[in-house]
Amino acid sequence: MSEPVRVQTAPFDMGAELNAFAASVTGAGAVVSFSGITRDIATGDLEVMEIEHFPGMTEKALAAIRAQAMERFNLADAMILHRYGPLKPADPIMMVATAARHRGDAFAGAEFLMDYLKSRAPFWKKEVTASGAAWVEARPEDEDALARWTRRG
Amino acid sequence: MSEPVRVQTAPFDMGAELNAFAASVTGAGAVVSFSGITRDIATGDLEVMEIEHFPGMTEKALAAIRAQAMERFNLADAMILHRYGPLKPADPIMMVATAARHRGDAFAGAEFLMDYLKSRAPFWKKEVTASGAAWVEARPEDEDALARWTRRG
Amino acid sequence: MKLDIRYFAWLRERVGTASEQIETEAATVADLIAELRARDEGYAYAFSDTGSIRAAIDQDLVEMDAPLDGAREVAFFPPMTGG
Amino acid sequence: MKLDIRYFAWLRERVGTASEQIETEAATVADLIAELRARDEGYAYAFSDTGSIRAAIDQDLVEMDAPLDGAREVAFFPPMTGG
Repeated sequence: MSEPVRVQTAPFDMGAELNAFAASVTGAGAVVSFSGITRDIATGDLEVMEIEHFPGMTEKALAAIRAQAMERFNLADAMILHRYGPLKPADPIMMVATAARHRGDAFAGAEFLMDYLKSRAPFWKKEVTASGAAWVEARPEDEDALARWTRRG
Repeated sequence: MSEPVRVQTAPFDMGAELNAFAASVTGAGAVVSFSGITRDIATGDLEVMEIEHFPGMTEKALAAIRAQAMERFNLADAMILHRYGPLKPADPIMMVATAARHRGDAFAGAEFLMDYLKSRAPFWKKEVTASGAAWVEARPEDEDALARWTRRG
Repeated sequence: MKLDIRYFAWLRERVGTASEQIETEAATVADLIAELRARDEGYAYAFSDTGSIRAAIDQDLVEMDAPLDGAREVAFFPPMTGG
Repeated sequence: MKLDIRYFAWLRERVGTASEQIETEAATVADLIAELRARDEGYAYAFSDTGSIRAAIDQDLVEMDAPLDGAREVAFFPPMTGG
């Protein structure tokens, strides 16, 4: 099986990743994947999306988030893959996948991974257009999304 | 783009399906997939999972569920693929995929599709072991899962 | 009125046929079930637990009190187990 | 005590360096921020909106009142925007 947590500059093939993940899992009937794709911005002139991260802390944070999700949602397996460096519009940025006996757990596990990853893993996006560069601002909705997991405790 | 609703006996490659789906979508940063895989049963001797369906009604029901999900969750696209006939343990049974601008909609859309498909699309599973065959019983949890979507209405 | 009746999954196995054409004056799906149940022991057994039976008129899921007026086909089956 | 300080994203750009080593007696992360802010206009600007600043001690996210006791490295950065 490939490493369950990967942080890399190289592009990845989300379909191949999904297949490899599903093939490595036994006894779990439900597999959920989430893929994040670089969206163009409102002005339509995104040239590059640069992703900065904190080497070392990133891997540590992702491994911790994965371990939490595995236990909390009784997952058979979970994987997280996140790119950094310069990405082009329509490039896949990242992916998570979860496997569980029941679909509710696989879905909840994947959402949990995404919500934590969005606001708790040290990645920062910068949008570069012909007219300049701007750091992407965190969305308050992402903090709200996190809050529901603590409420459910 | 491939047909957004497919009911077929042929196996499918979930990774290839995910890639084809993601490639056909523009402007949506979030892609969620769910794949259902034939699980072995508690006794560990599942030989075949037979899936019966109601040709005509199945396609109609899936198309209606997809249209509902597209509108309700503002999806950029959604696909449903479901096999019928004899399946072996570890065979992929079915798959849904959704694409949306925001991840919350992509997740909710996929869960909605699954919940409706589970209890409202005319498929029936039969587990065949060396000692006989038994129809899979509907789980009350699946009806409960549906209820939350009407509550949120 | 003439109606095509279809059966799926264990309902099909218990009734012993996948489809049949019948002549009925039943006003609703529930009336039709009562009529079928009265036929013989096989039908009585197949339709013994109405809580476990779902019905579709012309390929649309309906409730048990749905009128048969204008229906061409009625399908009976157990709760679905797709996905 | 000696501390390695690291900056990421716009905090790095505003401070003008990715890392530095400092000598400090600050007791908490908040104390350290106050100390850095007092240095010069660049730091004052970088740390002007503490609501937009996150901190990690030795690669673990911490709150602003976290003690620096035993810390080797403190990292400052804006709210994360991964995924």
